[in-house]
Order: sequence, then structure tokens, then C-alpha cells
Amino acid sequence: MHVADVVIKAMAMEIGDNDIFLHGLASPLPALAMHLAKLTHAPNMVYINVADALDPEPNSYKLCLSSADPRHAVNSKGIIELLETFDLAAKGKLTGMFLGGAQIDSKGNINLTCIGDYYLPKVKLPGGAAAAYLTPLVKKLIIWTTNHSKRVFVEKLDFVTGLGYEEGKQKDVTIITNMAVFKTVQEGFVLKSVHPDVTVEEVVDNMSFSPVVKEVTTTPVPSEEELKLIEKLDPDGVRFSEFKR
Amino acid sequence: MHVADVVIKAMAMEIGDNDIFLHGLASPLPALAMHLAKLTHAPNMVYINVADALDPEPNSYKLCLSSADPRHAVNSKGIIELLETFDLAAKGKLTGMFLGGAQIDSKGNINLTCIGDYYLPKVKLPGGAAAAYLTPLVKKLIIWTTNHSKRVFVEKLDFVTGLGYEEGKQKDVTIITNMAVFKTVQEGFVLKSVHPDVTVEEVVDNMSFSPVVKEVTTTPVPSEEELKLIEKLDPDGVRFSEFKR
Amino acid sequence: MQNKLVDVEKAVELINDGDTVTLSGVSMVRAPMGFVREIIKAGKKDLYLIDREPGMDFDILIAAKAVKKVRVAMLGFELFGLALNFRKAVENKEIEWLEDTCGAITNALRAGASGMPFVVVKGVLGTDLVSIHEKEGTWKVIEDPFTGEKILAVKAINPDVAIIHVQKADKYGNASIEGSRFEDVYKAKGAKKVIITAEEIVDTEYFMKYPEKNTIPYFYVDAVVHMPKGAYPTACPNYYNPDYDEIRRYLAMCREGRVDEYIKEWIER
Amino acid sequence: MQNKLVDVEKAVELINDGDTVTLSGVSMVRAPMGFVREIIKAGKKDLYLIDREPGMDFDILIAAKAVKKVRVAMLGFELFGLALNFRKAVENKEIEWLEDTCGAITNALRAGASGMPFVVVKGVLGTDLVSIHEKEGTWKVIEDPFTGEKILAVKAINPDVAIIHVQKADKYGNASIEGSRFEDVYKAKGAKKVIITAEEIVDTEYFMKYPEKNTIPYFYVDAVVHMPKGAYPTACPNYYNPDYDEIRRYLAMCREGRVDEYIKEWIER
Repeated sequence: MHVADVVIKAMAMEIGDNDIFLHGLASPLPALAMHLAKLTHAPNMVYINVADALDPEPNSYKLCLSSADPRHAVNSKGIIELLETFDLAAKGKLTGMFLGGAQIDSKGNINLTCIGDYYLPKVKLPGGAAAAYLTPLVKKLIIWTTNHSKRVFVEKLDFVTGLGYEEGKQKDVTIITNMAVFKTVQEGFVLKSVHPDVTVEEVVDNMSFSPVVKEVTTTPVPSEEELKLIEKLDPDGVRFSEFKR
Repeated sequence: MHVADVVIKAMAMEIGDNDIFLHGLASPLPALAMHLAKLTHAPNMVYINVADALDPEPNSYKLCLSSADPRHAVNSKGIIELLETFDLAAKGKLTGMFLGGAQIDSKGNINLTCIGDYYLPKVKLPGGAAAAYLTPLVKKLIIWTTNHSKRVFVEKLDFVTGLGYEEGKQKDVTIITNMAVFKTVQEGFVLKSVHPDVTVEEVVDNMSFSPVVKEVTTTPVPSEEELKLIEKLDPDGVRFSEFKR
Repeated sequence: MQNKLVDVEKAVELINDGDTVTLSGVSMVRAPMGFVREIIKAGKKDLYLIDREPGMDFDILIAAKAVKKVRVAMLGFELFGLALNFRKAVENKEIEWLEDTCGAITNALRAGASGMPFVVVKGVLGTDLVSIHEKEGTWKVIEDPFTGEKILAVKAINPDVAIIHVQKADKYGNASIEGSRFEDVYKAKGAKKVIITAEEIVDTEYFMKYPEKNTIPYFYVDAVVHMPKGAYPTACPNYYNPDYDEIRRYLAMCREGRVDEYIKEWIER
Repeated sequence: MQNKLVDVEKAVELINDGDTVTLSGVSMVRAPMGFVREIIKAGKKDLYLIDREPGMDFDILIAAKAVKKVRVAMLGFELFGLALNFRKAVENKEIEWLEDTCGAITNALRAGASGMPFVVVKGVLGTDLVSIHEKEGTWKVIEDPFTGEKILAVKAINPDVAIIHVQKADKYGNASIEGSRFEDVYKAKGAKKVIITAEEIVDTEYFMKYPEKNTIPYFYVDAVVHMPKGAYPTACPNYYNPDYDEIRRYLAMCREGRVDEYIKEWIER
């Protein structure tokens, strides 16, 4: 089983029935996780994507290389301008969003803007997209990286593009990597589970700060049936593109 | 010739080619004036009405009793939500609007709210509709009344619902009644023309304040052809409803 | 998606006495008259009605003593004359009223739909409405933080309930307004609860075929009621025109002091 | 209505060096690539490009030295990697940049369309973007006049020119975006000049038959250009999908330092 499928399953498990979820650009894993959740335990989840589509029909859906590909709107039930989804967020009605993180700190804050100084960047990253706006507004924030490393998990961000854990706020922050699943809560950056064939040590060694390690389980993997669903939604294996070989 | 047709012609003459005009509820005279202008001297005028219609086709148009009647949208070229027209006004792009006035003062300010005190009204009027919002924003404000009288033309309004002349602002304020046409300019409330068979004396005697009377002409009347156009747009004579017999 | 298709008696229970309520349509077009009848039947009280330019829907609710307060930019019957029950209730101080202006109230509804706490609106300054609303706490003159210019801040409106009559809806609440939308989409998106009454219940396939016709998606909606002729005697574009004679009959009975009789006959019809 | 159908060479004259320009579409969908080519051909300079999440359109304009400044929430090629010319130009300080966030920049465009000088936007506070924008003069943290709570005020964006690629337009400028609209309607309604490029020129009867398909009415529009395949290699919904191979070929040539060659070949094609 490819780790992509483990990540997709882990993402899907964060989605509840009746949640409203959005995925943005460059998001094949979230797109599949949302479908997987909706096809299994969360049939009433509201699925909105960056192709402005509401509930694209999974039977006619095929994952494409751009997350905004018009084929991702096929047989959807409505057109939801991204701005309308942002309005939902402002009203406190957007449950969840997925965001990447080029750098992630121990609060789950993320940097997607630049490496180095903003005005003199060493690397200009693509930019934070919806991060600054949505991270303080959603109830469930899922941050993912397929590059679990010290370069990603840093002591201090070069730029705070998005907010992770915020004291006193009802906000569930999950970090899902190619090795493990974390939650940021009041007590810190808690390691919840490691993926099959990954050790806690490997996870911790590849971070510049120490996560809280207490009760660690193994990340559940998708069932045969779930794998078939994923495969049917993504026959071309777009989901593997983010993973370095 | 009915005075309604004189009023319609006078209204139409205020409309220029390339202007963007809106009419609201209870506005059969403005509706016909806008069509008349567009069919004659202002073919490029943008016609927007309270039925959310853009440029309803005059050939299929028939004036109905409610200005928002869906038949007023027949064969229009687009749906323009009223809010979009208000956005145009905020951007300074709505040229003109027609408004009634239950009371009108010597600046062309209007009251559409109440007779007597706001909190203890003697008469609760229907309300100002778009007056407070649009009167400061349009370039051409056309106020009409079919009840030229001392009760309408008052020294002091019971309530300022909409603004007429505003010093230093590019705004052409025209008042059209069943007797005459006025403009409010820096020097005052100027009588421009009296309708056929009306004397200047009658006009002035029926006002609680004195208009500026200098060069007064006779209000032009619609031509035979124009009358035919009006008649074709309003075969049921809805335009006469506002006039007391 | 959950099936939200219910009987009208069930849907009306979503409204609590004292709620702020907004209704679809403008003047004699697409007012949710069928549902208004149910509100009266159910004996709802103390409603705070909010709309840009309503008509018979508001006037008859006032006549039926269901209303505590009204906020509108205009409320009348156009060429047919004043809204008699509204006028009487205000003049006799039986209800409170707050006069608004179209550009401000529509922006307030849009702000509510957009999740903005308030919105700035041009125009209006210099009119007597400003002090009325400043007293009410609904408007405030502020300075543009970028230019320092005075501008009107208008608090968003998020009604407790929006009742929207549409041409087509599916049982999940996906709803299609055909023709003039007025502010109805904003009303729905900004309200805490949304009741859709529909001329026709269509299959969801209709929206899958024409996704751009889905003007109020299901997740905003709490109840769907199948109600043919649900706007009558006001119009429902593509379905029927206003019945001006019936509206005039209502007004004539109001003038004759027989509005109770009209209501009785209407709710028993 | 006046005939605004013009040759692309005529339409490109509407753009002045130094203008703020916004382009339709998102990432690899409905970018006005055909018109971008004309901008490069015409040798426009010092453009200030503004958009939520553009892609190849912005990157190639940067490569062609037409750009002075960029304001975006994200600019990249998704799974294909970074926008190399953007990255290089920023890192070498050849262009200025202002990072925005989707919710703020889209609200700023909507405010521009609505004639609001500014708009308040939730979220964002606490991120490092705030001080960047306060320095820039584009945002300001203010107090909600009704509640006293801190909230972000975002200045409206009214670009000098919006270039919008649509599926269908008539010669007067009535334009229909099919499928995802993104912020393109707001871009058009807020811009000082609007250029429409269209896959198909249709008769006005099309809009008279389907008035709700008129997403950008004629009075907003300054020029209409008939440009089949005008979004290629990005997608135009209902007409063609993105040509991922062509976009990868562009990126491969950029990586090999051959972007000038790509541009030359492209504008001579």
C-alpha cells in the first residue's frame, strides 16, 4: 500500500457527517479524502472544491492534475464561487479546510510565503493561498506535508502565513505527514499515530522540535473496499505525484 | 393630450444617450419615459428597472400595474439585481433615477417618510424606498409629482428622506409636476417651463414657497409619433392612474 | 443530503414568536403568500418583519396581529395606494417601525450573507434617516480608515428566518429562483433558518444538469414545502402573473374595515 | 448598445504601460492566454498584475519583462512545481511583490465591484501578512464601530483593466461565463476598463432567450475580441480541458533557461 492512501484515509477520518469541507489548489489528497469520507462514513458532508463545484458526482469524477480542472465540477449540484465558501467561513459555517505547509511550527502555524526574509527571500514560495484567511475561521484545520523533515518542522517560521492552534478557540488542528498524524492542543504538538512501518523514533528524529509522545497508535489504513474507491476516483495515480521516490 | 404624456416627454428629455437609468416601484411614467428616450434620441441608454431587467424589449413590452411585474422583464438582455444597480450608483456610474415626493422643498429635498413627527406620524407614508441612498449618488435626479400643490411644495419638510440640490456636486435636479418643470440650481428653485394651458401664476400660487421665475417656456409636448410609441407601450392607460380626475 | 420536504404545518414550527423574519419577493412579485397564510393560521406573534419593499404579505400579517415591528424601505401597494393596515398600526402605535433605504437594507442583507459584521455604504448621509438609525444602533457614521472621509457603516442583517418562494426546488433544498432574484439569495444565505416554498419539486438531476440554476444550495435550507401557487395573488415569474383584481379586492375590504373577514375567508379557503 | 467587437491589436491598445491589470481564471483554467500573448507582442511594460491564484499567464508575462509588480495569494503550477520566472524575478528583486490571501483579495475585488471603498474581512489577524499590508496601505486593523472588536479593513481593488476570457459574448459585450466563475464577474464589474475575449460570438438573441446567462452585461465592457482557444493551454469549460503536456513543456523549457525561445515561438505561432 502506498503511503498516499494512508494519508488519504487519515484525512478522511477527520471529516464528519454534516461537515462542510473545501479543498484548494494542488490538493489531490484532500480531494480524494473528501470523496472517500462522503462515500463511507460522512454521506451528508458538503463537498466544495476550487473548481467552484458543489458535490461533484463521485461516479463521474476522475482526479486531474490541476485541482481546478473543470472535470472536477462534472455533474455537481451547483456552482459555489470560492468567495461564497469564504463567506461561509466568515459565518462560522465552513467546517474544514486542508492546507499544506512548507514550514510548520510546534503550534501548527504554517509558512507558505517565503524562505528567508519577506523582502529578501531566499526562496519565494507559491504563497499562502487561503491560509491566512481560513486558518482562524475553520473548526477543523488539516495541514499536510509529504516531506516529513527537519526543514519542514521548524522551531521558528520564517513567516507566519497561517495560524494553527489558537488558545480558547474551538478548532481541531491535525497535521498529517508521510510518516505520522499529530494534533496540536493546549499541551502541545501531540503525536497521535505513526503510519505502518514507521517508528516513533524516525518521526521524532525528522523534526526540529520535540512532539509530545504519549499514547501513540498505528495510523489505520484503508480497507480493500476503500482502496478500490480511491483507485476508481484516481485511476491515473495523480495522488502519488506529491511523493518523492 | 393628457398631461401624463406631457410629463413623460419632459422626463424623457432629461435622459441622454449613454446614460444609465433606473426606475423603481410605482413608476409607470418613468418606465414610459425611459422607453420613449431609448426609442428616440437616446438609443444607447441603459434601461434598468425594478423587475431586475436590463433593456426589456420595447416591442414586447406592455406597461403593467406593478412596476416590478415580471412582464416588465420580457425579452430583456440580462437580469440586474437591484443591488447591482446600487453598486453602479456607488461607483458613480448610475446616471439617473426618478423619485416621487410627498413633500418637496425649495432645494428639491423630498419627504416620502411621514407627515408629522417620525415617532408620532399623522400619516405614515409608504417610505422613501431608494431615495436616501440614491439621491446623493446620481448625476441626474428627476423628482415628479402629479399633485402640484401647497401641500407638496412646502417651506420645510417634515422629514428629509432624500436630498435635492447639493452645493458643489455635479448633480442635475429636475422637478416635473402636472403643471410645470423646475430645476434646482445654486440660485434656487427655478421654473423652467409650464405645461400647455397652465399659467405661471397658477404654478406659483400652488406652492408654499416662491420659485425663481425668469425665462419660462412652454413644456414641449410629445409629437404624434411619440404619442403612438407611448400608446403602444401602454395600451391600457396605466399612466393615467396617478392623476386625479 | 437529507430529505427536508415537509408539510407546511411542520415548516411553520421553525418560526418562533418574536423572531426576525424576512420574506422573498418585492411588491406584487414572488411574496411567499401561501406561507404567510400558514403563519397567520398558526397564530404566530410579535414577529419583527424585515424587507426592502414588501406589500400584501407584510400588510396582512400586520392586520392579523402577528407583527411587533417592521423594518422596510417602502411598504405600499404602488398605484393602488397605501398599505392600510401598516399605516393604521403605525399611526396608532400598535407596531414599531424603522424606515430604511433600499441601498442600505440590501447591503445589510448582503453583508449578512457574506458573514461581514457590517458594511460601508455610500449615499444616505445628510438625510434624516441617519439619526433614526444611529439611535436604533443599526447605522453609524464612521471615518474611512484609508481616506478619513465620513461614510455610513451599516450593521449586517441576519434574520432568524427567511421564507423564500421559488419556482423549483428538490427535496433536499436545492432551490432555483427564475427571473428577478431581488435580494432573495442574500436573505437565504444570511438567515439562521431558511424555509423554501416551491411551485414545483424537481429531481436533483435538474440541478446536476443545470448547476448554475441552483441559486440557493441545499446546505442553507432547513425545510422545503411544495406549494403550487404559493405566491398568489402576487406573481411567480414563468408560472403566473400578479392577480391585480384579487389584490384590489383585498384593499377594498381593508378600506371597508372588513380585513378580518378577508383573512378568515382566506385561511379557510 | 454599441458594437465593441474589435481586432485584438486594437483591444490591446486599451492597456497602458504601468496599468494595474487583472486576468480571468484560476491556475490552469480560463486564463486569457491568447490576450496575454498580444500584451507581450505589443511590448507592454511595468504592469502591476493582480489576481487570486493565477499561473502561466502571470509567469510568462514576468518572463517577457512586462511586469513591475505582482499581487497574488498564490502563484505556482500546483503539482508541476513553482512558477520559475516569478520566483526568479522576486528573488533577484526584478519585480516587486505583495502576498495576499484568498479571502482578502477576493473580498477586495468584490468591494471594488460593489463601489465600496473598503470592506471588513474576518480571519487574517495574527498572521504576518497584516504588517506587510499595513505598510503597503492596502489593509488596516480597525475597530468594529458596533462591537468594538478588532477586524481587518481591506481597501477595495479597482484595476485599470480586467481581461476576461469567456465562452460566449455578443458584439456589444454581453458576456457569458459558463461553469466556474471564480472572481471574474467582480473583476469585470470593478475594473475601469474591461476587455472580453470569447470563444464564440453569439447573437444578442442568445441573452434575450437566457438572460440569466448574461454574467457581464455590455455596459461594463470596452472591447470584445473573438478568440477561439483564447485560454489555451489552460482550460475553457465546455470547450476544452487544460493541455497539461503543453504546460509541462513550458515549464521544462523554463527550467532549461529557454523561456525566451518558448515565448518567441509562441508569439510567432
